[in-house]
Amino acid sequence: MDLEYSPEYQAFRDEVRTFLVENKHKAPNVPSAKNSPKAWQQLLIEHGYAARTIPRQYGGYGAEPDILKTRIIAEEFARARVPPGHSGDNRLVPTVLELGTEEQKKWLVPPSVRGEMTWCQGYSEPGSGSDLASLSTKAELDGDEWVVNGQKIWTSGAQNADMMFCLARTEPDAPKHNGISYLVFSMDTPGIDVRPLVTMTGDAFFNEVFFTDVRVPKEQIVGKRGEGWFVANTTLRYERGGLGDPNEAENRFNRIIDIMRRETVGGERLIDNPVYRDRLLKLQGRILAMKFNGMRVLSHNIKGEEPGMPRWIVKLNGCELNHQMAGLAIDVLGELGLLYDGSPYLRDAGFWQARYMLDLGLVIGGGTAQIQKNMIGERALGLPKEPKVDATA
Amino acid sequence: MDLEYSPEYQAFRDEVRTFLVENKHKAPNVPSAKNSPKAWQQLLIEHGYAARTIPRQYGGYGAEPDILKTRIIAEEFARARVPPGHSGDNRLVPTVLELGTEEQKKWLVPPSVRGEMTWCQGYSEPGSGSDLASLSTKAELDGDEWVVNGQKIWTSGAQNADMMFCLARTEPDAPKHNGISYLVFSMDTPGIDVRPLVTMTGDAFFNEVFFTDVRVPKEQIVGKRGEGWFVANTTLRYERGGLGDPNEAENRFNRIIDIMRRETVGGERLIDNPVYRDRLLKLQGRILAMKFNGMRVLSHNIKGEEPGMPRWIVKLNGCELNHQMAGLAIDVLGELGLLYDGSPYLRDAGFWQARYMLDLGLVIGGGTAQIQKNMIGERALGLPKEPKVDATA
Amino acid sequence: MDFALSEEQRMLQDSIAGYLESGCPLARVREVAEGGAARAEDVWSELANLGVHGVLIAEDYGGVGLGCLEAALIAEALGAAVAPVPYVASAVMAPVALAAAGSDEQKETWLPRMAAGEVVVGVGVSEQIGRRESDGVVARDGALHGKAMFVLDAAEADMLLVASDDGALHLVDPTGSGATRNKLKTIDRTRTVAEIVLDGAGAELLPGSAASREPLRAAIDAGRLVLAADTLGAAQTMLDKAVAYAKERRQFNRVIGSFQAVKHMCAEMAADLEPCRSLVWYAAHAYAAIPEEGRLMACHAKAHLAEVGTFVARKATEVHGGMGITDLLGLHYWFKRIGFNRQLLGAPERVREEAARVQEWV
Amino acid sequence: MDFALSEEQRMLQDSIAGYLESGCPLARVREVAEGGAARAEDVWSELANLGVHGVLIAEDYGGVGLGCLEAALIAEALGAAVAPVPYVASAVMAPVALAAAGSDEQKETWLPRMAAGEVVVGVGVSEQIGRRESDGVVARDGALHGKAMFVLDAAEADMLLVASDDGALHLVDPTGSGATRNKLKTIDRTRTVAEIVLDGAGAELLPGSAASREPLRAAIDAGRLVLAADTLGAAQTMLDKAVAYAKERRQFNRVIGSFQAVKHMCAEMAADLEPCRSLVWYAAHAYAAIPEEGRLMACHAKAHLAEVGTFVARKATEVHGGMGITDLLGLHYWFKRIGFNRQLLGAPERVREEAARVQEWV
Repeated sequence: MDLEYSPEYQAFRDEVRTFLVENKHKAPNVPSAKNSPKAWQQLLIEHGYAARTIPRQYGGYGAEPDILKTRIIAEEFARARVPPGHSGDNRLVPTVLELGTEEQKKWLVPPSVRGEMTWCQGYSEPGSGSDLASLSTKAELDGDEWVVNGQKIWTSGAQNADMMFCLARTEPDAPKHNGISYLVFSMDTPGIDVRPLVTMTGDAFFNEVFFTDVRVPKEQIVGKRGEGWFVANTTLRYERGGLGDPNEAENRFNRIIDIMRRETVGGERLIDNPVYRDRLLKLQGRILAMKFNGMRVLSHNIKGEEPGMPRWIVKLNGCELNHQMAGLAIDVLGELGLLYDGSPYLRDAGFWQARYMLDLGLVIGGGTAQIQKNMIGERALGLPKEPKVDATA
Repeated sequence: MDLEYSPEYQAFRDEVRTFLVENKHKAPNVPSAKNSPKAWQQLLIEHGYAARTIPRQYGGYGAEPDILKTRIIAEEFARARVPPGHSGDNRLVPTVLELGTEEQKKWLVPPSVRGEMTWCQGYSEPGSGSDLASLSTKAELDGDEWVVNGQKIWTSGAQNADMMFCLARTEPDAPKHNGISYLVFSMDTPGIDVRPLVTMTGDAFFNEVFFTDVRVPKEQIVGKRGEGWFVANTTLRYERGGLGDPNEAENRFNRIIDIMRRETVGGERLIDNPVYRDRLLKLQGRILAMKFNGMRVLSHNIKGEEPGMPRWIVKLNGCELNHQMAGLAIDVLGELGLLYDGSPYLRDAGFWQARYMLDLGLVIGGGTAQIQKNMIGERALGLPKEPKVDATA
Repeated sequence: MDFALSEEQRMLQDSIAGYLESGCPLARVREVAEGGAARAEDVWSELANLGVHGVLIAEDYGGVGLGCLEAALIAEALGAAVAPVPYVASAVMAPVALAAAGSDEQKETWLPRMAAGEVVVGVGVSEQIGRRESDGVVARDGALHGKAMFVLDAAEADMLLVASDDGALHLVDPTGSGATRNKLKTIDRTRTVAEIVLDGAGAELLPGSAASREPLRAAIDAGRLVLAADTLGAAQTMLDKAVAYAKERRQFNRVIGSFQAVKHMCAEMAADLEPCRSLVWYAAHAYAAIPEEGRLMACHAKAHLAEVGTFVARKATEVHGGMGITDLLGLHYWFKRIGFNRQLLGAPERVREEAARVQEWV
Repeated sequence: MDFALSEEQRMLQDSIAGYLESGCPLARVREVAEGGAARAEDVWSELANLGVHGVLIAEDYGGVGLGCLEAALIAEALGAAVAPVPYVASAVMAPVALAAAGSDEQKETWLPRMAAGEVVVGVGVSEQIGRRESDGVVARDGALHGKAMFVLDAAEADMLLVASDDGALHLVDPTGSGATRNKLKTIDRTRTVAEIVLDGAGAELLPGSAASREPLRAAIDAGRLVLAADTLGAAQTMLDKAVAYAKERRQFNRVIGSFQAVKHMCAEMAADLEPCRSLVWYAAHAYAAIPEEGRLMACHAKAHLAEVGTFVARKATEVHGGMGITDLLGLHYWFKRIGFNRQLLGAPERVREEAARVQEWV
C-alpha cells in the first residue's frame, strides 16, 4: 500500500495547479467577452490538459497514456471548480482512431477535438433497451448512399449535436449481432427529426430521433460493413474512460454533512438526531468502501492489470449510493426537501430532488441494475447464462 | 369493519376458557402420573376442542367446520399455555377422508386421531427440493406388493412416526407429474433406514430416510394409481389448515419490548437507544400490518371467499418478519445475544438464536422465498412463467 | 367479526374511483400540473356532488357524516388517480378540527359551506410537528404573529386554520391584513403548500382548542391517516402499471415479466403493499372505534406507508426501465405524490418517535 | 501511488491460507467445535512457526514486527478457514496493548513467550465499550474488583489483560486467587469467551496505561480491524461456496445459478463484499500510517463488515437451499463466526455512534 504520489506526479500536480491559478480567469464559466469554450479548449490542448493522448496530427497533445496524470488533471480541475477540457467525444474519437480509415481520422477527429464538431449517439431504440442487438433501424444501400429509416431514443444532446454515430441494420438477413453497421452522418441531413424527451425531472436531457429516408454516403461507415456491433462495443469500452470528478460521491456526501450540521428541526440540529445520524454513518461506511475500491481499480489500471470484480461492481454500487445519498438529504430536510423549481426556501437549488430522480434514472439507464447483476453473475462469477429463447417463443 | 365477536362466539370463548380453567391440571405438560397426551387428546375430542370437524364414525367430534371457533380454540389454548389437541395429522387425515377408500378411512383415521398412529411425510428428495415433481424414489409392482427404493430428506419426526405417507414413482414411463403414486406404510417395514439430519441449530429436527426393497401391500395407495401428484396437492392444501397460535408473532414482538425495557447497556435501557428503538418501531409497523392482513384473510375464509393476494403473501412476509425479529433481539442484546447452549447469562433459554436460525430455515424450506415470489408473481399477479427448459438442456 | 369493507363502503370507493377514471384522467392531471393551477376545479366540484367534501361533516351541517374509514377510502381513490384537489386539508383536517373545537356559530358558518364545496380551507400545523424556517406562531389578543410554513392546500384557499404554539387553532383569512401568502413549489404539482407570514393577522380562535391540544392532535391524526391512504392508492396504481408493463414489454424475445428479476420485483412490491391496505383500514377504523389505539395506529399507518410507498415508487419505476423516468407515461406524478405524502405532517422517523411516546416507551 | 498488497503481503496471506487448507480443514474445525476444546492446539502451534503469533511483536522481542495490514490479512485467512485459534486477543490486542503500555520488564517477560506460542493471553475490555451484566472493573491497591464479561480467547488462556473503568490495563492470572473464570458458551464454537469474576485478584498494571486511555483504545481499534478482516474472509468463503453450489446444483433441469433470482443473490453478495476488502486494507494501513484517520476507519471497517457479513451469511445460506441449514456442509460455522464478530468489541450501531464522536459530529 503506497498512497503517496511519486515526486514526478507531485510535480505534475503542482504544474496543473499553477496553470489553473494563472489561467482560470480565462475559463468559459467566467463571464467575459473574450472567454469562449473553444479558446479554453485550445489552451488546454496546448498544455496537455485536454485531448492529452490524441496524436498531434489529429489535433491532440500527443502524450503517452498516463492514467494517474489524467486523474490528477480531473481532480485538480474539479478542485478549482473550473470546467475540464474534452477529447472531442470520448466514445467516437477513440473508436475512429482505432478502427477508422485515414480519411475518417482526418475528417472527424481534429474538428471534434477543437469542439467544432459535436456528437450524439444513436444506439438505443424503443424496441431494444437492454437488448441492444435487437435494434431495427435499417440502412439500405441505394447507389452510393445508405438510406436510413427508423427511430432512436435516449439520444442525449441530439438537439445541439453536429453529428451522430449510429447503429443501423445493413444486412437484414444476417443473424442478430451481425448485420449491424456503424454509420456517421451530419444531424443536418434531410429526414432527421429530433423530438425532445422530457423526463421526470422536467428537463429534456434526452431526445427521440426519427429517420425518414436519411441518405448517408456509402463510405461513412466506421469499421467493416456488418461489424458495427464489434465497433460499438469498442465505443462502449471507451465510454468508461471518460473521467469526471473521481471524488464526486465524497463531495456530495460532505454536502449532506453540512446540511445536517446547519439545518435544524424543532430547534434541534439534524445531526443531533441519532436516527438520521446512524443513516448518515451507514452511508459513509459504504461510500468509503467504494472510494477505496476505486483507488484499487485505479492502481490496477495504472499497472495495466484487469481489475476484475472491483471494476464490475462500480456502476451498480455507484448509482445506488448516489440515489441513496439524495434520498437521505431529502429525508433529513423533510418538507424543505420537497421544494423544487425555484421555490422560496429551496435548498442547494433543488440539487437533491433532481439527483434523486436522475440517479434513479442512472440505476435504470445504460444497462439497468438487472443487467449489471447479470454481468456480475455471469462474467465475474462465471454463472451460466439464462437458457436462450428464440424469436418464435 | 366489525371486530367484535357475536354473542354466539363470545359464549363459545367463555366455554373454552371455563373448560381450560377446570381441566388444565390434566394437561400433559403438568407433571403427574395420570396425565398422558392420549388421555388429554381424548378429553379434548369429547369436548370438541380436537379433531373437531372429523366425523364421529372415524373417532372425531363431528362438528360442522367453523373457522372462527377453530381460531378461538387455538387462541385460548395458547393464552392458557396449554398444549392444544390435534386432528391426527393435518396433512394425512383430511386427505384420506377426502380421497381414501372406506377401508383406508377405518384403518387410518381413528388411531391417528387418538394419537396412536403418528405420521411423517415422505415428499422431498435430495435431487428434488423446490422441484418436487422430479422425484426419483420408485415403487415397482411385484406380485401383490410395491417394492420401494430411493431416498427422502427433510422428513421431520421420522424417528418417532409409526407411519409414512410417501410419494413414489410407480409409472416410470409417464411424464413427470403423472406416474407418481401416494403410498402409506408402516415405518417398521423392513428396508427403511432413518438417519437424523442435524441442522445449524444443533438439533436433529429432520431426517434422511432410505428405502431398500421396502415391500408395501398393493392396496396401500391413497387415490388412484399415478395420481399421487394430485393427492399430494390436496395434502399441501390442508397443511395450511393446521393453525398454531395466530398471535405468535405479536407475542414474540412483545417479548422483545420487554427485553429492551429490562436490559441495559452501559447503564442505559436498550429502549432508550433511539436507533434500536427506531428499528423496533419499523418492525412493529410491519407486524401490525401483517396481523391485520391475517384478520382480513380470516374474514374471507369465514365467508368462504378466496382471499387472493392477502393470502399469497403470508408465508413470504411471515417467515421474514420472524427472522428479523430474532435478529433485532440478538442485536440489542449484543454479546449476550450470542450466548447459546445453556450458557450462564443465557437469555430466554437461547430462544432468539434458535429462532434466528430456524426462521431462516423456514424462509428457505418448504418452497424457498424465491419460489414464493414466483407464485405471487405468476398466480397472484398473472405474470408469465419462465420459458420451460426440457431435460436435455 | 368481519374485517372487511361494508357493501356501502365498497360502493362509495367504486363510485369515487369510477368518476375519477373518466373525470380525472392523466391528461387532466397534466393540464393542472403544467398550468400551475391550484386544483382541478371541475373535479373538485364534482366530488362535492359525490359527497366527498362532506364525508366527515355531520348531516346537521349538510355533510354526509361518515367516518375516518370512508375518508381513507376516498383518499385511496384520489391517490390512485393523483387527483389535484385540496382534500386532505379542506375535507379532512379542517372539518375534524372545527367539529372538535369550533363554536356552534363557527360550525354553522363554515361546515355547511365546506360541505357544499363553496369554500376551501387550508391547514397550517407543521410548526407543531417539526418547526423549520419558522420561530413558530404566537396568538396575542386576537391576532397571530410568526410564520406558518407548508400550510397544506393553501393556494387559493378561502380560509385558513392555523395552529399556534400553544396548540390552539385559529381561523385566519389569508387575504386579510397582516397575513401574507407565499406559494411554495414542490415536486408534487397535484397539491399546494404555502408559507403564511403572520404579522398581527386577525384570527378567530376555535374555543374548544384553547385549553386542550386534543383538537389539534385529532386533526393531525386524521391528516396522517388520509395521507397514508393516499399513498396506498398511488402505490397500488404504480404496482398495477408495472405489472401491466411487464406483461406487454418484450426484450430478448420474451415479455420482461417472465424474467425472474422483474417478476420478483413485482412480487416484492405486492408483498409489501398488500398488508398496508389492512393497516390503513384498521387504523382508520380505530380512529373513532378504538380510541386507545387510534393515535398509535395513525402514526404507524403514516410511517409504514411512507416506507413502503417509497419502495414501490422506486421499484415500479425500475420495472418500466427508461420509460419509467420519462414524462411520456407520466408515472412520475405518482412517484412525486408518494414523495410528498412521505414528508408532510411528519417524516417517518419523526412519526415513529411519536409512536414510541404514545406507547410510553420513552 | 499503488493501492494494492505488496508481493510479501500476498505471499504471507497465501502461506497462511495454504497451510490452513491442509492443516485446518472443516473436519478439524468440527473436532474442536464438537469436542468443546478451547482451540486447535496443532493449528495454533503451527501458526506460531509461520510467525502468526508474533506478527505485531517487534523483532527485539522475538516477533516478526509486521503491521496491522499484515495482521488483518492473517485474520482474513483465519476467518476464511473458521480456524479455532485465539488470534484476536492473544496475537493482536494483547501485543498491541503491551507494546503501547507495558514496562520494559513486562514486555521482556511476555512478548517473547507470546511470539513463541508458549502463552496465550485473553483480553477483557467489553466493560469499556458497553457494560452488560457487570458493574465494571475497579483497581484498588494492586488488586482488581468487579466483573469482566466476554473476555476474549479466555478459555485456557495463561494470562489475562483486563481493562479497569479508568481505562488502565492490568495483567491478571486467571488461575490466581481472587479470580474466577467461568466459560460462556456462544453460537461460535471456534472462539471462546469467559466471565472473569474479580474479587481482589492480584493485578499488574501496565504503567503506560495509568494516565492515558490510548493504549486501551489502540488495542480495541486493532481488535476491531481484525474482527472485520475475519468477517471479510468468512463471508468471502460463504460467497465462494454459494457460487460453487449454484453452478453444480440442478433444479427444473437447469443448474440453479442460471436462474436470475439465484444469480442476482450471488451478484448482490459480491457487489457488497468486494469493496469491503478495500475498506479493510485501507483501515489497516491507516492504523499506523494515517493516525488522524485510523480510529474512524477502524470503526467503519468493524461496523460495515458486520452489516455486509450478516447479509452475505444469510444470502449464501439461502442459495444453498435446505442444505445450507444442515450440518452436512458445515456452512453454519461461517454463519456463526460472522455473527460472533458482529457483536464482539461493539455491535454496529454502537461503533457507528463512536465514529460520529471521532468526527466530532456530536
